[in-house]
Amino acid sequence: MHRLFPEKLVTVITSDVLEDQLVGRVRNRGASGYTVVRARGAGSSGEQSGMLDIDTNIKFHVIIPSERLSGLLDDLEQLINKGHHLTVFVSDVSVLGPEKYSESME
Amino acid sequence: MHRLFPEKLVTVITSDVLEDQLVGRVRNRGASGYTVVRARGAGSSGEQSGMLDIDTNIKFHVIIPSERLSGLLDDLEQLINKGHHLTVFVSDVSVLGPEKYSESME
Amino acid sequence: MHRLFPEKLVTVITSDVLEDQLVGRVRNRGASGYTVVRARGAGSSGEQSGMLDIDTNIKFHVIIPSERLSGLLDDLEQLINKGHHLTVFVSDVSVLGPEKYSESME
Amino acid sequence: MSALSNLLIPAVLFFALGFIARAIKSDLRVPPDLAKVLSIYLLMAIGLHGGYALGKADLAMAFNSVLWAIILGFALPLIGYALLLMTRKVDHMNSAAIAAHYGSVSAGTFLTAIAYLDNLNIGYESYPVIMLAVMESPAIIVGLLLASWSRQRLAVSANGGGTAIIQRGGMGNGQLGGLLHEAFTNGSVIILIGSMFIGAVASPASMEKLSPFVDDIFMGVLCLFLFEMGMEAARRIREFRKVGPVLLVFGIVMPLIGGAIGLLVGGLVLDMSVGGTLLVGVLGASASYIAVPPAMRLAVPEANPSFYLTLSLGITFPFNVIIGIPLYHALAERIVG
Amino acid sequence: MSALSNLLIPAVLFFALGFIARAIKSDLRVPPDLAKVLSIYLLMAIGLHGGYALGKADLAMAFNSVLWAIILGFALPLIGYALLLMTRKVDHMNSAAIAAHYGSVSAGTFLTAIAYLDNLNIGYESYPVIMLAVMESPAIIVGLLLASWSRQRLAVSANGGGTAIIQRGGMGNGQLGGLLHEAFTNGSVIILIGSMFIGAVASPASMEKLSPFVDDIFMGVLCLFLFEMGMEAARRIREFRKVGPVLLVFGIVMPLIGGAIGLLVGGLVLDMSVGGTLLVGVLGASASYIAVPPAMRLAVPEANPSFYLTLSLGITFPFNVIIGIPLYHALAERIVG
Amino acid sequence: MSALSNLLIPAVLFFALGFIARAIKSDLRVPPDLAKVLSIYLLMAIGLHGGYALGKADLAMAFNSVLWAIILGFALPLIGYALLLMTRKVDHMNSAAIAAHYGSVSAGTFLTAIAYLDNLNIGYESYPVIMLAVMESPAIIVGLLLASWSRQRLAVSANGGGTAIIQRGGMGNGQLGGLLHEAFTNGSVIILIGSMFIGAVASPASMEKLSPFVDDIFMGVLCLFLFEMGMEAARRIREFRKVGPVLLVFGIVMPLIGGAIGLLVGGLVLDMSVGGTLLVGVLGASASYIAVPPAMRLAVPEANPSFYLTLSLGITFPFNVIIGIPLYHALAERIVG
Ligand SMILES: Nc1ncnc2c1ncn2[C@@H]1O[C@H](COP(=O)(O)O)[C@@H](O)[C@H]1O
Ligand SMILES: Nc1ncnc2c1ncn2[C@@H]1O[C@H](COP(=O)(O)O)[C@@H](O)[C@H]1O
Ligand SMILES: Nc1ncnc2c1ncn2[C@@H]1O[C@H](COP(=O)(O)O)[C@@H](O)[C@H]1O
Ligand code: NA
Ligand code: NA
Ligand code: NA
Repeated sequence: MHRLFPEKLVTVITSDVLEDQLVGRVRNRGASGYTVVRARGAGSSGEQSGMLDIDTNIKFHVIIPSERLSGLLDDLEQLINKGHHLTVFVSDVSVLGPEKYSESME
Repeated sequence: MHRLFPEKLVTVITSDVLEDQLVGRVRNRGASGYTVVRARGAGSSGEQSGMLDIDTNIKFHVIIPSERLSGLLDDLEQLINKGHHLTVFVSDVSVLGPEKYSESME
Repeated sequence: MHRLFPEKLVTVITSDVLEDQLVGRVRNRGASGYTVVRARGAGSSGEQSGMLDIDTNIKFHVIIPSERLSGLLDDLEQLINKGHHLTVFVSDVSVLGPEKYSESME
Repeated sequence: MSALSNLLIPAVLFFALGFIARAIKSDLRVPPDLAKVLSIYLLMAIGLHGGYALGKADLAMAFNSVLWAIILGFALPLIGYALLLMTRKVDHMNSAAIAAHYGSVSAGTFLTAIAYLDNLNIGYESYPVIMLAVMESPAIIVGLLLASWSRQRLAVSANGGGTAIIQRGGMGNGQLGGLLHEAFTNGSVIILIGSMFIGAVASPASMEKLSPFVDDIFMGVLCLFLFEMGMEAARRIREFRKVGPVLLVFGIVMPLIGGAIGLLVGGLVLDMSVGGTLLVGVLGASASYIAVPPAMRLAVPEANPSFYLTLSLGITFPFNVIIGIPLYHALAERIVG
Repeated sequence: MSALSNLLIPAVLFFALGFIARAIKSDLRVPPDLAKVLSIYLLMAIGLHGGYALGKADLAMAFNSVLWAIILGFALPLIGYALLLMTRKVDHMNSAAIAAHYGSVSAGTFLTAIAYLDNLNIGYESYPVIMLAVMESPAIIVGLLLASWSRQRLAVSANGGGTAIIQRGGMGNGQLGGLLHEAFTNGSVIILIGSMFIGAVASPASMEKLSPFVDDIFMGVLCLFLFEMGMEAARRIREFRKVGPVLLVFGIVMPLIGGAIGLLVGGLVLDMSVGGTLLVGVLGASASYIAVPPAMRLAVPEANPSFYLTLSLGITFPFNVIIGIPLYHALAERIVG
Repeated sequence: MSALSNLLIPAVLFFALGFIARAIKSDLRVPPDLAKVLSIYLLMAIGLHGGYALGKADLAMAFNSVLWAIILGFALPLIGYALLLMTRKVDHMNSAAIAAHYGSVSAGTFLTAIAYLDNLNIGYESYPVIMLAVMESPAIIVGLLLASWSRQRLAVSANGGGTAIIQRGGMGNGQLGGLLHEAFTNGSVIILIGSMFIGAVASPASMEKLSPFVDDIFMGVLCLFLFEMGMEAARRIREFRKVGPVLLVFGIVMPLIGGAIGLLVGGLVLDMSVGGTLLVGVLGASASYIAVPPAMRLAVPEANPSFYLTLSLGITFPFNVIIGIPLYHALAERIVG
């Protein structure tokens, strides 16, 4: 049987202008990497059609060891408190090769 | 420790011609928003290469309070019964700021 | 109440040059289909900006009956052992219409 | 001879190149939005062009062409539907969805025919362009009507057609209206009609300024577009096993029938020149892979998309581009000459 | 008369076509990156063009234009901010964010004005292009200053402004610097300034080689761009309910004020020709929907994006394109003539 | 002097502009597919152009060029591999993957050289274009052979090379075949060869019709392409810390070696003009960042992509564009004159 190990997957959906800030924060929190997918959508801040640079969303994923999760969530809450529009959710996933996610990006 | 709250994340993968219908239905069901990601793929209705307007998929996400989930699933089943090709799955996620997801789109 | 059935969702994040190999493997393992989303990101193999054919990632999803999961994970581990950079995780999802996922792609 | 010349047109050669690239499984990847952008450009360019010409054309004749475009748009799907049912191999819903595609047209095939005529320095009227714009809508409507009609018959045959009621209900409450709306506000129809209008009203001086974009680079852009469409055609033709021999034959016979009818309409009814007749023939022969498929997905979900996509894009399209056009040209010369 | 002629310019007609397509809910879908690519091209083309002209222009005059561009960029947001607060219907943070947009400019409107002048064969100076490049940055800066100033006042009024401290803290540690950095390294500023520099230093022979791409197809590309921008404008105008009557009025009054000031600066201060004056008027009247919105999202997260996006893209942009330009033209003739 | 003139070519200036934009961390975002579309266009244009010329060229000479292109494609990676191992700082697998890139070519560098020659009105032969098309494949093959050879040696050294067996097994069952297939059906090879064929067989009249798209706007599109490539080069060069001084030096020395060999082949063996010689020199000097990297990712997964990408795109590419081309030009004049 396979050795699958539990990890936390944090997903953030927000405007792509926040991408650099999100990348910076996950770096500081010692994530081993991140993945960004382009998205559109709608919510309390209106429609994000993705047609122009001014209304494109990103779906930002990071798998992070649970001990580092809380710090990252602090950062995200801080952004939300400043007024930024973030949709944040955490999922339980089982990964192959967990050691991969404990080495932070050089 | 962080206050993370359980919510349901509904994901629908289907042809992008159904996007407007999906948006309409989640609106009616009182979702606070939705997110759309462009996708390709293959399944029982053949390959969706995403190269032409005629064969592009979308990955449609909506976080919806569990009490509204059942109604939304009814809508999706109705589409499937009509013959539409939908890949639908529900995941358990933990969100920051759950109040966000109970206000429906104005 | 709705009949939702548990399934396994396998997600693979890697360079898009591996797409054909992933598709081939899930076909052999009898998946009913797959979904591909284009992605960017960073990790131990550096940044994948998605700007050029040479540094674009994909996020590859397949819902597969749990009895076929192990075989697919073998394939993915084999790719990793060869040196390929794969981020692989499995999530528990609840699907509408489970029969759909047991018919393999013709 | 004309067949040979056909194969020396860059546009056709690029179509073949794309087709081959996919056939030999090249790893060539084209950005997913390229074809979409190019077809917007092509529709805009051909619309401006046609509109400008129409501005100086005979209105009665234009009206006549529109009328016959509508007739073709309605008649061809009915013929296709009847043929498909006669085979007893295709069910009603798939027959309706497939037939609708053959009432509409393929802009790519039409533009290839224009490249073909330009290459032989054969002139053509501007009316076929407006027919191109007109023919999308009726085809979609017929498709919808055939489908909901079949749906009812199925519901009746199946005693107590609960689903059928849902269906008609679904159709009833606004959905049909929505689909008619789509038939007329379809994206490519809007661009084409809109550009024709602009081409007709804009001052010659301002059209002059657009000419480098709209005319000069047109043929090059068309080559790039057909290069990618060749790849898509090859991608689809692989699935011909799925559609089976019956549909395969239909994908070649139907364009011949539609082409013949189109040629007669163009040459005898609207008595156009050889060039114009060929273009009307192509309108009749070609099957839509832009406007109709999404409409059918929405309105006829029971039909299997890989059937109508493989037929229109994988079989009929390459057949028309490689064999059809020179053939219709030869016939057009017989009819008109 | 000029108003009529305005509506016969293909560029404007395509804007209208896109607007209508969306208004009638056509299913027309344009690839998400098309507008981005086209605006990169347009900025590059206009930059090369302007730089080439500036290379031969009077430096003192160029310096003067830059100076006044900066003044406009600082003054207009202050006026807008004051107006919005006077309405007592818009809070400080939204007022700051909205006002910033009106200090900056809309390249799309500017290019439409150029198409308008070309169509009437009216000449214009090259200075407005450099003003276009200059005006983005000051507007962003004023927006940031107004916002952080309001933030402090709010923090004070709210006794013990915990959040406010966080904010200033946030601003303090490098964020403000980062935003000033963004104000000056903004993407469209870089392309515009860079292309102008290249246009100024490149040899005439090499510019000659670029001309087919940069000049000849320019007007056609602009039409395609405005076609899509028309769709986006229509998408945004739907949300005007959200912004309410007060902001709606502001979206029409503010361009008139900014336009008037711009016309005076262009015609009397920089005494340009009618064409140049119209362009400076458009710089004053138009609101940014490229550079400023992302900056405000980052720096003024408290403001609601759908307010400033709806105003600049859904209301002010179409107003300027359809009504504003001919109006400013008429005024420019009064002022200069 | 030629160095100076190099820096006044718009194409090079736009490369620099893109490089600077990224270096100063501008928020400028270019749509992800733009570079892909532009390189398809550029390959198509240069292919048609070269094919048209080749149609009238000397076949023996063409054959000769192809032969030498293959020789270069095989020889250069071997030289690079040896050099890298000699440093004792790079392992076998990375050496193999990196070396393969230098046997292949960079279309961007090649096109910049053409812009450079056009700017100085220096003529050049059409043979280098066909060499460009030919050189991708051998380089990939050598890379694969070097890699699997190293893999076996590693397996032997590691007693009981279980993994090695997997590897060879992997290679055995069709994978090597698949990779050879990729070497020859590589996307850019297909477009280039296909367009050359079309350019060679198409009638002059039809090529005439393509000229506005293929020739007239070519230089402008190239500028836009190099603008983006400048951004990508700057993005990659940031990672030069990772690659370390040894690889950094290799990224500058290897193009000098390859360039020298290419110049000798072009000037003395194929005795071309100064222009043609420079182009062959550039073929030798430049490193692929289109065809080879994906092949290496697939076939040599043990190698670290950020090594070969940083080298070819972040170091060798800008070095060739800014310093290399004028340098090779000077040398070409010595060799030929
Ligand atoms: N209930 C939801 N389900 C899925 N995505 C959402 C939801 N609410 C908001 N979003 C996404 O989050 C973005 C910001 O939402 P908001 O903060 O409500 O403006 C939207 O543009 C959507 O893409
Ligand atoms: N087993 C699966 N795993 C992931 N995605 C799937 C699966 N089956 C189908 N899909 C997606 O759902 C779309 C429609 O599938 P189908 O209804 O089987 O035609 C396909 O184009 C895929 O993108
Ligand atoms: N911790 C992580 N969270 C999310 N995605 C990751 C993570 N690590 C790596 N990835 C993704 O997986 C790809 C390959 O990672 P790597 O194998 O570390 O080079 C990266 O380009 C990212 O897109
Ligand atoms: Na037809
Ligand atoms: Na302004
Ligand atoms: Na080389």
